Amino acid sequence: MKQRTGFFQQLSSTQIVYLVALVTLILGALLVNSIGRSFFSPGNISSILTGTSVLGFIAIGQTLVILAGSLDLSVPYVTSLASLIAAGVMANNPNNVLSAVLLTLGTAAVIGLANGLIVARLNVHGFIATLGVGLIISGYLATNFKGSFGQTPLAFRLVGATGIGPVPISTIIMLACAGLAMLLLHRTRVGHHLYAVGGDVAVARTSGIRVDVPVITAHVICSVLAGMAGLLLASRLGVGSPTVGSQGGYDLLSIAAVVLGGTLLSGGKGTITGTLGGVLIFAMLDNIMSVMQVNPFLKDVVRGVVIVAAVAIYARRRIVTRPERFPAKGSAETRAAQPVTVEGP
Amino acid sequence: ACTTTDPSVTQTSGTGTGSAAASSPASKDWFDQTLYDTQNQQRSATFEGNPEQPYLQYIAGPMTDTSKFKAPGAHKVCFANASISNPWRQTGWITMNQQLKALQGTGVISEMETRDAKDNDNTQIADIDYFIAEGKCDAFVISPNSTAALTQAVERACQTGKPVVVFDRGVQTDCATTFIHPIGGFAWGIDTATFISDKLQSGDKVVALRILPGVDVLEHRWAAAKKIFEEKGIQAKDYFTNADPTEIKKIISDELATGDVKGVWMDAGDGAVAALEAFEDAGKKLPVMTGEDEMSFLTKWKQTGIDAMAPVYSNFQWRTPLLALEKIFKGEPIPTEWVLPQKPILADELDQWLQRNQGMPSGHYAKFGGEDLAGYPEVWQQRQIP
Amino acid sequence: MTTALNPERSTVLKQNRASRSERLLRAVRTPGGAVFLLLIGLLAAIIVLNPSFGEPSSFIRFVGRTAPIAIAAIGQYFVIVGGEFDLSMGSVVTMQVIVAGNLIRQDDSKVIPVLVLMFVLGAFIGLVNGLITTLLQVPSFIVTLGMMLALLGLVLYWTGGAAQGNPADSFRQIGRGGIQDVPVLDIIPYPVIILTAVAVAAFVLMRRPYGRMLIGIGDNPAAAALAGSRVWWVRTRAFIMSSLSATVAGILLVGYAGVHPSVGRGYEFTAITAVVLGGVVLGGGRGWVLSAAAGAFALESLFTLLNFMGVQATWRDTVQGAIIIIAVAAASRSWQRKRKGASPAAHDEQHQLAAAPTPAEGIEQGGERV
Amino acid sequence: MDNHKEPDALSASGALDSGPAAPPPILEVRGLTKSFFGIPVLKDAHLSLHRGQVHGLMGENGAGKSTLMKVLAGVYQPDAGTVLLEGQEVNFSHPTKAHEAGLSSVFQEFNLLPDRTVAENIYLGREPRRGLLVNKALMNSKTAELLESVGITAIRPTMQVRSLTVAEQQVVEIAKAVSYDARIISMDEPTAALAGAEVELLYEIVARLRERGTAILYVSHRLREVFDLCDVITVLKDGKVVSTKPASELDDARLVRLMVGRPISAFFPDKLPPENVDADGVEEEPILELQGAGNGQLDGINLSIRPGEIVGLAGLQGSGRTELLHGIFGAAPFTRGTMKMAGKELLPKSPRQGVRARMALITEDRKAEGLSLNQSILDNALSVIRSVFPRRTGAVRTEIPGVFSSLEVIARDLDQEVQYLSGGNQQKVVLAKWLAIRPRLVLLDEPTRGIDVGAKVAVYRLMRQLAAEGKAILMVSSELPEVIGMSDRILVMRDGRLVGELPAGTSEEAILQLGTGARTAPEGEA
Ligand SMILES: Nc1ncnc2c1ncn2[C@@H]1O[C@H](COP(=O)(O)OP(=O)(O)OP(=O)(O)O)[C@@H](O)[C@H]1O
Ligand SMILES: Nc1ncnc2c1ncn2[C@@H]1O[C@H](COP(=O)(O)OP(=O)(O)OP(=O)(O)O)[C@@H](O)[C@H]1O
Ligand SMILES: O[C@@H]1[C@@H](O)[C@H](O)OC[C@H]1O
Ligand SMILES: [Mg+2]
Ligand SMILES: [Mg+2]
Repeated sequence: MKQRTGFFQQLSSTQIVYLVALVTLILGALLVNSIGRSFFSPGNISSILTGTSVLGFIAIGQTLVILAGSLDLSVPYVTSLASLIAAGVMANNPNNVLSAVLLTLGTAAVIGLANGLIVARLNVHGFIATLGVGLIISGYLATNFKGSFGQTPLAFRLVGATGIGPVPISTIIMLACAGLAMLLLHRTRVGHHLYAVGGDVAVARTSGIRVDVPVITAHVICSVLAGMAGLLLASRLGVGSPTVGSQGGYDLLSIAAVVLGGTLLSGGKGTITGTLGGVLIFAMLDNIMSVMQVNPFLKDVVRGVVIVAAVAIYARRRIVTRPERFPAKGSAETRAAQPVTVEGP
Repeated sequence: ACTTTDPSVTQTSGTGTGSAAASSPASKDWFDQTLYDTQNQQRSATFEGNPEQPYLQYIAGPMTDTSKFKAPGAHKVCFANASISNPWRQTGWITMNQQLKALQGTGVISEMETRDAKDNDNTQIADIDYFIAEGKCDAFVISPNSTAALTQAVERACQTGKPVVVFDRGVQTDCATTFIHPIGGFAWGIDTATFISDKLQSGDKVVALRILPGVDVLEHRWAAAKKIFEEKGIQAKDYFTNADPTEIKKIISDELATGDVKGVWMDAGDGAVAALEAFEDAGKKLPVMTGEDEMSFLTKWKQTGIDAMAPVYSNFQWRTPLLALEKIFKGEPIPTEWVLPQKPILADELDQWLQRNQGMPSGHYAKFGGEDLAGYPEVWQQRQIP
Repeated sequence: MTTALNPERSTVLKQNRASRSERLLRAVRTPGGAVFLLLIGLLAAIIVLNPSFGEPSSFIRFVGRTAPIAIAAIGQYFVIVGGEFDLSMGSVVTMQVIVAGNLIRQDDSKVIPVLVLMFVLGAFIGLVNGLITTLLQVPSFIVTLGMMLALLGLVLYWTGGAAQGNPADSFRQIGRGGIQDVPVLDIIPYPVIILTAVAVAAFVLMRRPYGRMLIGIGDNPAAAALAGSRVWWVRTRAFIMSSLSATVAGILLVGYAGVHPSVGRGYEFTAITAVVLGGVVLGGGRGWVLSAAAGAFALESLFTLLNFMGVQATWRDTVQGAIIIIAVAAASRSWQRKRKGASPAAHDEQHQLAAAPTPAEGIEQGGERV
Repeated sequence: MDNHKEPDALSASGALDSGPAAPPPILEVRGLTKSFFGIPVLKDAHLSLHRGQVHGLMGENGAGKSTLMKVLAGVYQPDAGTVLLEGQEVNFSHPTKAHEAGLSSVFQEFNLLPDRTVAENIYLGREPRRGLLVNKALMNSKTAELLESVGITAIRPTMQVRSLTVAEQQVVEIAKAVSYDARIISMDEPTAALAGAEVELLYEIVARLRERGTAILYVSHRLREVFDLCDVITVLKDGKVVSTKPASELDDARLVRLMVGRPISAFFPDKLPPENVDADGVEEEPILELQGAGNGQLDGINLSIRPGEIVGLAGLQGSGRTELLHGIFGAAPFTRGTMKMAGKELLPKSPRQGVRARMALITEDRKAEGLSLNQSILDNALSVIRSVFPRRTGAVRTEIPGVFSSLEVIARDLDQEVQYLSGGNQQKVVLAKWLAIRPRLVLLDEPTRGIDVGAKVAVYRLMRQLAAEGKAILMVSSELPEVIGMSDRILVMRDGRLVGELPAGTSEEAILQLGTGARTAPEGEA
């Protein structure tokens, strides 16, 4: 196939994501300024960053799962459940915080384990496995919780309300998780194996990798990060809520952020950095539209269009193209070489 | 670096004006006897003010002194809205905007900045925090997405020292300048369940169609109705439908297949028509029914002549917050808890309400209370949403 | 095609197609066949719990009300078997429902023009989905996710969130009415007739070159492209059919239930679940169209069964989740078993396709033959 | 490999172990049996490998060579039998176990991750660590050393595998196997994707390993390679070992006969007399004519092919042969120059246009580009017709059984999915689907890659038949004997250009000289 070596061709997809983010930033600054607001004021920055935290946690986990060749649609329900367990166990008592956090993340991990086992051992496509597990949790939530539940104590609520300058603590924790995830991906064996399994299971297997391990690990971490998101929400809301996860639409939005960040939906290629870029784009977009008081229905239109358009920028590009030997259009200098006829050997 | 903690993130005071039951687990009932009794009495209470302007009426009670807010000139209002994701909210939102224009015209309000949280607690918390930090707001109007989760954000708004008006769903704090709402869900439940029970026999089956779980004003409706049905020996089976008529129709069809359904109770009238059509299609006798003052239901009620009533969760409450702010900026005292009238539409008034709302779309609410505003009726007919 | 063939062998080889009964047997042993058994089981359970459900007139009504989701599943099948996803289906249903409500209103004369407009709109959305997926090479998951958001947002924006009202009854008859006074059945709902027509058309289409190409593309798009398929166009047509089937589902649903912005919500996931329950493999290249429709019926029967069993409605999600995991896990087992089962025959000397000579003989004859 | 006109008579009963006498084997396989779902694939197989020995493993497609290798690699578990490593019984339950025991493999299937770096691929599954973390610096430097030690300089450890040529990728795979410092390395068709210089490189690597005392199990369908490299050759037939002999005791003909169990009369069948052609058919108009054709990968392509002609296209890996076929076919269209089909100007912009002009392209990778593996034989065979000439589907459908019987496809029935067929049979399905359009021009890209001798002969005969019917054939092949044995003329490519034409029956040296640029053509080049 022919390829053009344009500007975009030379950039990695992560670079393009940040380029798109930059464009969004500039556009946002202009638009927001035009109505007499500041895009870069501490309040606004804090608002944008707050917007990145919850989705950030989930999208990091989703990145791992997608890299491993799976998908996690159960995250919203895990997040809701986590918020309920956290607030329920804490019951407004600061002494319970540690046990609540552990129990919450432990439960999330168990759900992730279930997801991972269904995908890896029962050979169920991640889409269906996690849709199913999500539905199972959803039924449990709907049956047992009708409205918010529990109460998180002041000390714990501070996590969601404190910041260093305009940077919320929650964002810092999220970025720390991102750092850990990067460390995992790039500096541990299981991280390398995760890329391998997502890239080609057969290759991974014959290279001596136990292919279940990375898939299950990714699912467990993803659920735990969804649990983290639940904890953060419990801290911000002060209570647990059975619907807080689905309210955010975090399943599809996180997948969109991951793909926007340049990760291949089919797995094996992508970065956490890119995903953070994707999350940032969404957060800025939401912020700009809210400041501009865009009709809430139109917000979704913009989101939808941006998701597709941004991915389209690099989707068509072959990631690594073979260098062309000849200018495709043919220059005057390239004289047609005459094949020679040789007599015998 | 400097640590910035929101000074207002504090131990919550506990009981608020919203609902005491809101943060309790599901196993604990939404039922609250005190609130039930209060609202039951309020059903027959007398309302202060001009009945021609129900959106300004209230039940006499404690008043908030607003003299400290008294200030001349036009003010900027910041409105944190839960969402406009259902027809009831959309109708109210349209009315509110027309009211806004009126108050802008009279120089009370300079502008209203609105953030819509799209049914998301976390977003609405962020919206309120954004207003506090960046909004340069002279007053806050908050329509909370959920009761417990928004409590602290509302408290933070209160701590700015600016007037805070909460309406529709409540929060668990008294800090707001006023909390505006119609009588409430228990009253709705009492009106409707009593109506149905009176027409039916003990042992009859009623299907209860509920939109969604977890919203106080809706849960209270069912909590009251359930209690009454139980007392009267009516068999009520409840379902969540998301107001999806397809779902509603299937539920009714299956229920009809397992036995006669004598009554249909709804916690919100959206989708009522589908429920009736299920009876028609199955060739069954139409039930005794309660819907809501949504045009689609009123029209169908009229067409079929069923035995019905339309409870009302007064949509005109969307005007009141801005009118309350007008009073606040004038320093006039206003009710601390502003209980608006909530009068169901009964069979004898049906024609009158249909008449008054001729030409309105099916998702319009008869008691929207905006007939005196500019733009009436086109704006509502065309559902122009800003 | 005379090349390199021994004409006299053609006759011998006619029998080398497996017999019809054997093919049927093989089919039933795949997940796509098993879903029919599952469906029969569920229906039997419902009838045991509530015998009146088995009466022809109530049963046909059940078929009628399941028609929209079955039709949607058929549409989604085309996209999935071609290796893609269509998440915009639910929004298309909602859009069409609202378009019908707002444009037809009570005016009978508008029924036909608006119907035409709806089909054009449906086809157009499918075309956009398809072209962005195939030509811009954006993953369809993302394209249709974007479409899902954008479309619903646009429609709600345009209508102020709610439709003007139900469309004229003549239009609603399509989804609500039926042929009356039929012996035994009492009524044949129009949706049943439309579903039958769609199913037959889909079945035939999948046996036609287009259908075989679509499956081939789902299996190996590179090979199909090199075989001269216009992969982009074949897939785009699948997206168009998906949107059109969502349109038909929308038309039936306005009739059945009436206008509301929540009609169609979540339809894409239900349809995908139905298709997967029908043994169709996500990623493409495997599965039958009628199994997808059967998957929809199995899903609906399951819900009805739960209703009749008096299972609390809130548990419904849980049961659905568990069932689809179990069904798909079992299916993936069975595809594996099929792989096992197929091998012996492949190596069975008795079953050589060329009934006559073995390759050995051929080689000995060397260059002389051919 | 020469044409074997007069095969020697040979007893099929091979002697058992006849490896070098003295030292005990480093690896011994006894009574190995392996079935897949009830079908035995290996039956009581036995084998001995010695230090410093290159042991060839030969056999037809499906004989069980790869299966045997995978059992040794720990990918499959045997049903019965023992594997002794220096006298100790071992049981590799997982590939890692085999690696740990000093056994590494180059698998037949492509085994690299295109989106990972060379180093990451080579150390996949055993990344060097410092503490808990992967030591990337060490990994890269070890990779660099390794590549250097096997004589590769063009590849850097941090390059993405995707950016390498197919041949380079294959070399990386070989390097990966070498990197285990294994005592035993098994290689399954390591040269299938290699030509010329890379094959030489492989020879060197093998020689070096042999010196080190590494034992090598070597699988290939290329007879010459096997004779060049191997000390001992074991022949598998239907999962049974039929012979193990020193290579010196065998020649091509004997080996082939052991493999197929009978002599082969003519490996490259003779030309057939043209059908329905006038006596002076020589002056016929060319079917394909290219003038100055080129695109990003090709330049200045001039060529013409007449009906009934088989033209071979030789060249090194990556010289652009596939690109040329793709250019003609429209899969990677020419952006300049002219092309004529049967005198009519035509520059296909898509494969579809190529097919419409009645061209057939048999791709080099049948699984990736030729077949829909989950579909039936019938569906695959009809895929081109259905895509491009759907109205003729019915007519063609009735001819299918005949085509398959004459191509001697072995399968259960037409409903069988092609994934269950052996490589040779799969290739015949590919051929059948193209015959259905009655092509005028047949483009064959490595038509016999990875298929056994029997199937190869069938393909050759088919080519002759097609030529006799007046079709033009352009065949790319990396197997020079095949190019020489089948072609009427041979075109040689280098770096995206046609650099010479050689007559039928030319020598391999001549082709290589042109292909590598060792010998400049008389008139000189541009
Ligand atoms: N994983 C598997 N499942 C089922 N059958 C298999 C599997 N692997 C191999 N076979 C079958 O076992 C037989 C031997 O295959 P194998 O790959 O060992 O042959 P081979 O000698 O390497 O052939 P080739 O020269 O074509 O590579 C074949 O008939 C093949 O179809
Ligand atoms: N690094 C690579 N990554 C992916 N595809 C490649 C790469 N290098 C070459 N190819 C593809 O492999 C095929 C062979 O390339 P090319 O035409 O340059 O070589 P060739 O002379 O045909 O050699 P071969 O013997 O491999 O066919 C082409 O289809 C080309 O697009
Ligand atoms: O949906 C409405 C809800 O938002 C409001 O709070 O109460 C009345 C309901 O009809
Ligand atoms: Mg092999
Ligand atoms: Mg090639």
